[in-house]
Amino acid sequence: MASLWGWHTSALTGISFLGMIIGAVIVLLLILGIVSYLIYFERKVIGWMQGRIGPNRVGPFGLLQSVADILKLLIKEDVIPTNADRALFLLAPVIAFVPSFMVLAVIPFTATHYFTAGLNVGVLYYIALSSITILGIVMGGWASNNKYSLLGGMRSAAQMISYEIPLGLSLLGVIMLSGSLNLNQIVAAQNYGHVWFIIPQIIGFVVFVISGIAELNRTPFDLPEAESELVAGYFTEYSGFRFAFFMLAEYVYVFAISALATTMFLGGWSGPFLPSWLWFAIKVSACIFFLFWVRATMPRIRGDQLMGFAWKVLIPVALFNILLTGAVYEIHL
Amino acid sequence: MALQPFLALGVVLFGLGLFGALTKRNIIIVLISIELMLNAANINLVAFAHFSQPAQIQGQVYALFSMAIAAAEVAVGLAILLAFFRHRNSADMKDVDLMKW
Amino acid sequence: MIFGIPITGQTITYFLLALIIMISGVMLMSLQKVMHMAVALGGVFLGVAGIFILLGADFLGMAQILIYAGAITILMVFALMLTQRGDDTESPPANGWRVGGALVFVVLLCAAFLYVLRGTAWPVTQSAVDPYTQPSVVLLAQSIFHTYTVPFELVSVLLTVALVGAVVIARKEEE
Amino acid sequence: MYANSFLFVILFLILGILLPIATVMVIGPILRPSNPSAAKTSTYESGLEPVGDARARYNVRYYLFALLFVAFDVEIVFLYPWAVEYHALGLYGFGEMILFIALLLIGLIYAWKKKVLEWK
Amino acid sequence: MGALRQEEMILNVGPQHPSTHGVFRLVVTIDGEQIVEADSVVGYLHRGTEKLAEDLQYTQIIPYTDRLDYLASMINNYALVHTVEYAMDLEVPARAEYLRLIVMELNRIGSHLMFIGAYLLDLGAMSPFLYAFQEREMIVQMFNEICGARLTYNYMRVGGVKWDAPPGWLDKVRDFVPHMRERFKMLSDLVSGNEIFLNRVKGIGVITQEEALNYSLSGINLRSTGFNFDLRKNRPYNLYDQFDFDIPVGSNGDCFDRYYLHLREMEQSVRIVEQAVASIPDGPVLGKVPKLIRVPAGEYYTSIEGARGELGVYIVSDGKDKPYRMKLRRPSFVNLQILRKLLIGQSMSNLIAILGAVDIVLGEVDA
Amino acid sequence: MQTHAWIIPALPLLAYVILLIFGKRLRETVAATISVLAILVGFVLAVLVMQEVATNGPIVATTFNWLSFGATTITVGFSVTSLNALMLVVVTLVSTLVLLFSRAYMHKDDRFVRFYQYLNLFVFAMLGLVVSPNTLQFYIFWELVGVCSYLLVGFWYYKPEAAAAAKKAFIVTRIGDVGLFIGIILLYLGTGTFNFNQMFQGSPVSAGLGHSAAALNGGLAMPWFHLHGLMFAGWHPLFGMSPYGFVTLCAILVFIGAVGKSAQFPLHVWLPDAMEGPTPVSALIHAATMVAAGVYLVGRMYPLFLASSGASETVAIIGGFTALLAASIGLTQRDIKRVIAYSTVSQLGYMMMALGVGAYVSGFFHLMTHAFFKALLFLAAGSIIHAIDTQDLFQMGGLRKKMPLTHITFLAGALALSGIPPFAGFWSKDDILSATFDSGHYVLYAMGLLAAFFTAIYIFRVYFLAFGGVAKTEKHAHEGGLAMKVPLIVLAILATLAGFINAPFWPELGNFLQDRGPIGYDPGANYPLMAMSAIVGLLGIWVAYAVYSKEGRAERMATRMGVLYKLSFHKWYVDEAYQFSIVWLVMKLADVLNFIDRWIVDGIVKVIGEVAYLGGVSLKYSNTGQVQTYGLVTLVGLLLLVAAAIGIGGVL
Repeated sequence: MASLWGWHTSALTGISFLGMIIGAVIVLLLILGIVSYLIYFERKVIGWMQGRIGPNRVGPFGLLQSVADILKLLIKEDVIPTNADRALFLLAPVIAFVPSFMVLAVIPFTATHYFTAGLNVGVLYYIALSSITILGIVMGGWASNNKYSLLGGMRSAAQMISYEIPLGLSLLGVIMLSGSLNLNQIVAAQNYGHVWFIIPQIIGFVVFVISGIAELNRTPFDLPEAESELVAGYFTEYSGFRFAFFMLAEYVYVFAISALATTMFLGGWSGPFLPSWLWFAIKVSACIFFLFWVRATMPRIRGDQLMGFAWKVLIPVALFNILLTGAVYEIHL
Repeated sequence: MALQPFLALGVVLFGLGLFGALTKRNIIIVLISIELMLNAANINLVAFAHFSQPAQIQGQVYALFSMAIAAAEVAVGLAILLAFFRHRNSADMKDVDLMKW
Repeated sequence: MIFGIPITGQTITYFLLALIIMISGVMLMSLQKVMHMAVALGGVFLGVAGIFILLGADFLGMAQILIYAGAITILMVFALMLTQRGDDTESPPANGWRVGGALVFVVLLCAAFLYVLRGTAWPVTQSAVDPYTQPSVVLLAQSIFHTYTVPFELVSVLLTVALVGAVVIARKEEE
Repeated sequence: MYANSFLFVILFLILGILLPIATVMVIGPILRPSNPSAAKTSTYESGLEPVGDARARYNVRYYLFALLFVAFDVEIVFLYPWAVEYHALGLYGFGEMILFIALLLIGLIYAWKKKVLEWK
Repeated sequence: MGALRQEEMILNVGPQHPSTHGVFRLVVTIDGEQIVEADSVVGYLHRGTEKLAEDLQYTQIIPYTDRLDYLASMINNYALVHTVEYAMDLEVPARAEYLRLIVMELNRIGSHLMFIGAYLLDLGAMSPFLYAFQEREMIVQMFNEICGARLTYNYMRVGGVKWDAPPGWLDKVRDFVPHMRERFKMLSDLVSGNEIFLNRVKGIGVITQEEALNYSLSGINLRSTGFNFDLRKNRPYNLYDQFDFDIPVGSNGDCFDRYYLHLREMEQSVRIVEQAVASIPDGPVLGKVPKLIRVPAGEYYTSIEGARGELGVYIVSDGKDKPYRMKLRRPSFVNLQILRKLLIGQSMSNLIAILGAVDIVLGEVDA
Repeated sequence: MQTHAWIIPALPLLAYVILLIFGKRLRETVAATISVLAILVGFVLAVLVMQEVATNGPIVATTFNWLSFGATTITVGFSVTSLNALMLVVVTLVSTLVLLFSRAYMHKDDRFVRFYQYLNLFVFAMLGLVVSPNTLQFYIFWELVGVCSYLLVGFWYYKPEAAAAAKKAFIVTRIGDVGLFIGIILLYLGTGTFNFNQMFQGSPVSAGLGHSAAALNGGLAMPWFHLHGLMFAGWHPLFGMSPYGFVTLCAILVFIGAVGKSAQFPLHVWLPDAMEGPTPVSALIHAATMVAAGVYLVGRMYPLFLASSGASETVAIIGGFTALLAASIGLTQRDIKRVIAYSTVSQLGYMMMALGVGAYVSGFFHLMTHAFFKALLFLAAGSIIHAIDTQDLFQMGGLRKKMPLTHITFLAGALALSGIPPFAGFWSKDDILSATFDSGHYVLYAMGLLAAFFTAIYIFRVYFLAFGGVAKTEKHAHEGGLAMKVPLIVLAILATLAGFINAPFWPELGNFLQDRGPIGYDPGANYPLMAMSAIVGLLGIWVAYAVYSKEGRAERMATRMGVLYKLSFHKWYVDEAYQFSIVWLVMKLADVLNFIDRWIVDGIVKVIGEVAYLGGVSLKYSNTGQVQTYGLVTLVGLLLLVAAAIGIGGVL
């Protein structure tokens, strides 16, 4: 099997190319499964937190609920509004979804990097790719030619660009400590140093979590989709599987940002006794659970406060964190 | 691969941008066209960096600086456009025929 | 070997990327709706990013995506939304002779450049895919922060000035 | 091989594009009905006919935020190599970056003072 | 060049919109995200209750009142029967009065719980809604036991109530009191101190006392401005003058005060219920009332403190068994009028906070 | 410490920038404190540097590349030699005191902060000049010094005299600068370098100047001179001149620069006029900074002068003549500052003379002592002016009682200037005279001695007129504040004692400056000559006492002297001579040129202009304002250029 996964170390051959394809397809299938059950998980978790049961009708414990939902979306009529800009309306979900899936290419899921592209610019790759999703969202909102959609799309974009900056800045401390943008090496650095970066980078982690949630457009930063104001935000006009792809993108990002948090701050796949993928799964699950927990707890923040928070609080704090890390590094070494 | 294909690509992209800058009516599109021309220049820089012997990083550094400058240029250019739009209620190159408005 | 060009992964990638760039570019020039042009613009930027990566400048490629495909495109879109009127299609050109003239002369200029390109004896190098012994980020950092310190600081001056200037210009009406 | 990593990324890109195409354009039409009607394809506006065009001009504030974003995005691009190489740059690099950040902060503070960051 | 385009955009919020709690239509003109004009359009739920009443005997009108403020049907029932009893000068048995008081206050709690849950849901917090519903469910369950309905109770009759409380029902109510007290603390902990929540509601939608009076607001909207006016104290009806309770008032007249008064008012209601359950006498639940109720000719108006303000019933009778004309003073409808004033100049997200806090029920608005 | 010597000039620059940024918002005290502190710290550093140079020897210049073109790289940086170190100490010390003094002198001036800005910039320029490692950087600071002098002399620009004086100072020194610049360029062409180090590499005396440690060891590895044979490395026949001729030419050109800056005959006319500036400025210009720059330049280029006896003779003769001329003018001037100004010119003449006859150490010794007592005299004069508000000697009198401190300190300065043992001036001036005598320049010696006699007369003339007799004005004279007193006291002490640093029995300064081997002459103690100069000085004091201690005698003396008095009083008519020769000539030439310019050149231009205008009018209608059309036309032009480039086969 070594040659199947040999593309990491040697030139490409037919068999290793096959391995590569297999790896990518596995990740795709895995992510589809994960996302389906992420939604189930979310509904269950929030249900429990709110003293409800959550889905329990389709299949045992409602486990097939997501499957049912997907099927329902798949067989739903594909409605394209007359006033919409047809080309962009069709393109927008794809633009939004593809980057969300692509960012997973650099996440080190396991100690063996079969499913991971060890890019030397991994962190930047994540940030750069995820910024393209914003374009998809704006396009979707604009193409719908619906006021709620457009307002939601604009808000969404304004929010995501504002929080992308603290997100990017909050990771800098980790990069300074590990000296690499390669996610594999960042995990290795945490392994080697025997300390998860969450400890020296606690400020960065907090900023990361907050801006990460905002990037995901999740509570308490879910303004763009604030159903009480904007109905469903930028995907108001979307239905069926196009809607599904927006949702999919969102939940893939939930997974991806948790995976990124795990990798950057929580030591990635490293951990004693258990196999590496399990450690990774545990940590990611914990992160995801945290996101759900927040959703069940918080009300929604208001637009002006939201933007102000990013620029007036998070960015200065993140910059301060960089300087602090730099200064401590200088003094320490 | 050789250097020429990349330079040729740069030329074509530059030509497209130039054409757009000279003919498009919407000021934003003209700005976009200028971005294309800058990108073409960046391709050349990086290509030269790659194909010089030994490989030089300077070309990439220049390209990076050029991106920063492009960002500043777009920001100010669009701001001027907004000011123009506010006064003339138009974003048409045709209406940009005075130094002051 | 097709037309004397060896078929390798690199050349295939090059041609695909060149195709993306050119198709997007031509669409950019020919589409009617301004917003569609913005999307085509994203295509060009991404293609150029691919070319950068092909040339071993992976960091630059990512920067291209982040700054151009991410930030500048969004900025353009926002500007479009601020200035749009109605359906906002690109108006037909003001005068036809200029378009024709531009087309002819631009083609001529490109032809001249390509002619020069062909005629010049470029250093013949068969470079490896990984031309750098270190990640390009590290090399870039060493170069920027040692050799190009002053330009680097000037970038921040430039950005600040652009920021302030743009804010002043764009905000005028609210005072 | 390092370049193979990018091939892997390209595979993700292809799969990412194929999935929507496969589901929406191939499987979808087989499974789902298609009988659009004027009522179905009208734009949603709380159950009424929309008043005016949705694509009205937007507040300049959005643009200003995008502007800040572009500036800081460029800053991030310069900060990342710096962070990677920080251990080797030492105090000199630290000073460089303090200056860099301080200058950009001036811009931010200016925007702050000009109330650009207030979202009314 | 074409016509100059305004930067403003007209947006219909409602009638089919998630945050209007029914079919309420708000036509807002926004500039960016700022509201420059807000025009409320009502009537989507209009059923002509007042007109229908002219063809109905008084007892037949009672089910229609259920559908006014469908969150507080008991109180609506009482408003009608109270006016009729007042017009006919009827004596109501004590136990009936006690039962009425208990269900009214319980209903007030239920209604306020609903407000808090829905309001928080509007502001993006899911969980408080469901927590609030747990207690509301208990109340609804109790109503179900006493009158057989969960929403439209049709419980009261002229001269008393339809059924006596089933065995053990009063014990349930008694047990409910301490439970409810506990839950207040929890709700308070969960919501009242949440920084995000406070940021969204403090200082938003401020009504001054003068405005409140000019717009003839009542209920919590009025009391949030610091004006102490509650019909249960100011013009006591039923047995309210026999019980010990306070009228909480606000000070700032903002959304937070309105939210907080709902919470405080429920505590007082619990107090009343506690006292009433402890001292409820035995006896009949329906007084001596003629089979066919005829209100003596004349004009009669009484008002009570509904869940949302002064709920008044005005009856013009020509002495027949049907009212010649009936008019309802619906507090939601009156309170709604200040909305435009509150909204102009605010952002879209404040729209939700303000609209939610004014606390309207569409059934009552449209009647 | 030496490696941090760049901090010394950087400090006043920093102070300048701070004052520039905060400008008028600063309170006077704050501005003064910042400035004084900056230079005071510089002084402390300079002392440390000097001490280190004295113990460890100088370092090689520290340079950074600035510009590269072709094979030449222009560098910037700083270097420390023993001469530099001495200059740093003197400049910072005097500047500190002058800046402190200005605090009181300029009090309540509207542009107080501006004044301090200029002073800081001035000091920065001078210090930068001192530490420059190459001629180009030297020249830049040299010009900066000139600019600052312009700003400072013309500080009270609303006074027409001040404005004129500023202009004069600027223009006259510019004449010298042109010579210097040509000299620098010629030296570059000859040696291929701007660096002092490399320029004089291998020169027998370069080691002594601390130019290069390598040169000392390497000896003649890369000889600029072949022993005394004067051969350029890589020499190629330039302008058809012999190497000796070339060196002489360069040296003379460089010296012209020094003549301008150091106010030597015939370019001395600007300095006395520069009195129109505020007195602290005069003190600074005269004592430590600007005029010293010329002397310093000659010292820095000393190998050049040593290599050319013709050039050194020129220097010596000009110096000696200037010394005598200026001293004689000083005898009769009525303006107190003007007298001291001519005294400066005269003393600079001494220094030049010393350098010219090869007495390198003596020249710089005198530079140092002169800096102290001249600053003292100026500040004392400033104190007087501050107190009674006049500069006319004949309006003064009787200040001995009213201003005892000023009196004492002025007396110390006057004695030092007159060369009365044991005051500082005695040792240095005597050194110069001895060296002149020893080197066989007897005529120059005689001129020097006569000048010394005059010196004693004029300075004590001032003394008796100002302090003796009775008061002639109603003004209530009083001493200035602490800020005025402290500098006076410090300088008085220095003027009294500084001479011992190079006394014949304790030649510390000589050893310090010549730590890499002897440079030029260093005459031993010649006691008869010492006695001679002391006697001459005392004689001069006696004459002054005789003439000026009593009313009326001076007038009688003046009439008796007749023509001589007139000549002296009118400064030997040098200004007038300029007026009637050069200025007249230039004016006539200008008239001719004006005619040509106005009617012929302008005529042609106007015709062209009209043509262009008509063309423009006709083309105006093609300018639609459509940027894209312009772009298209530009593109066509570009295309043509590219086509042309391809046609001729490339442009590179």
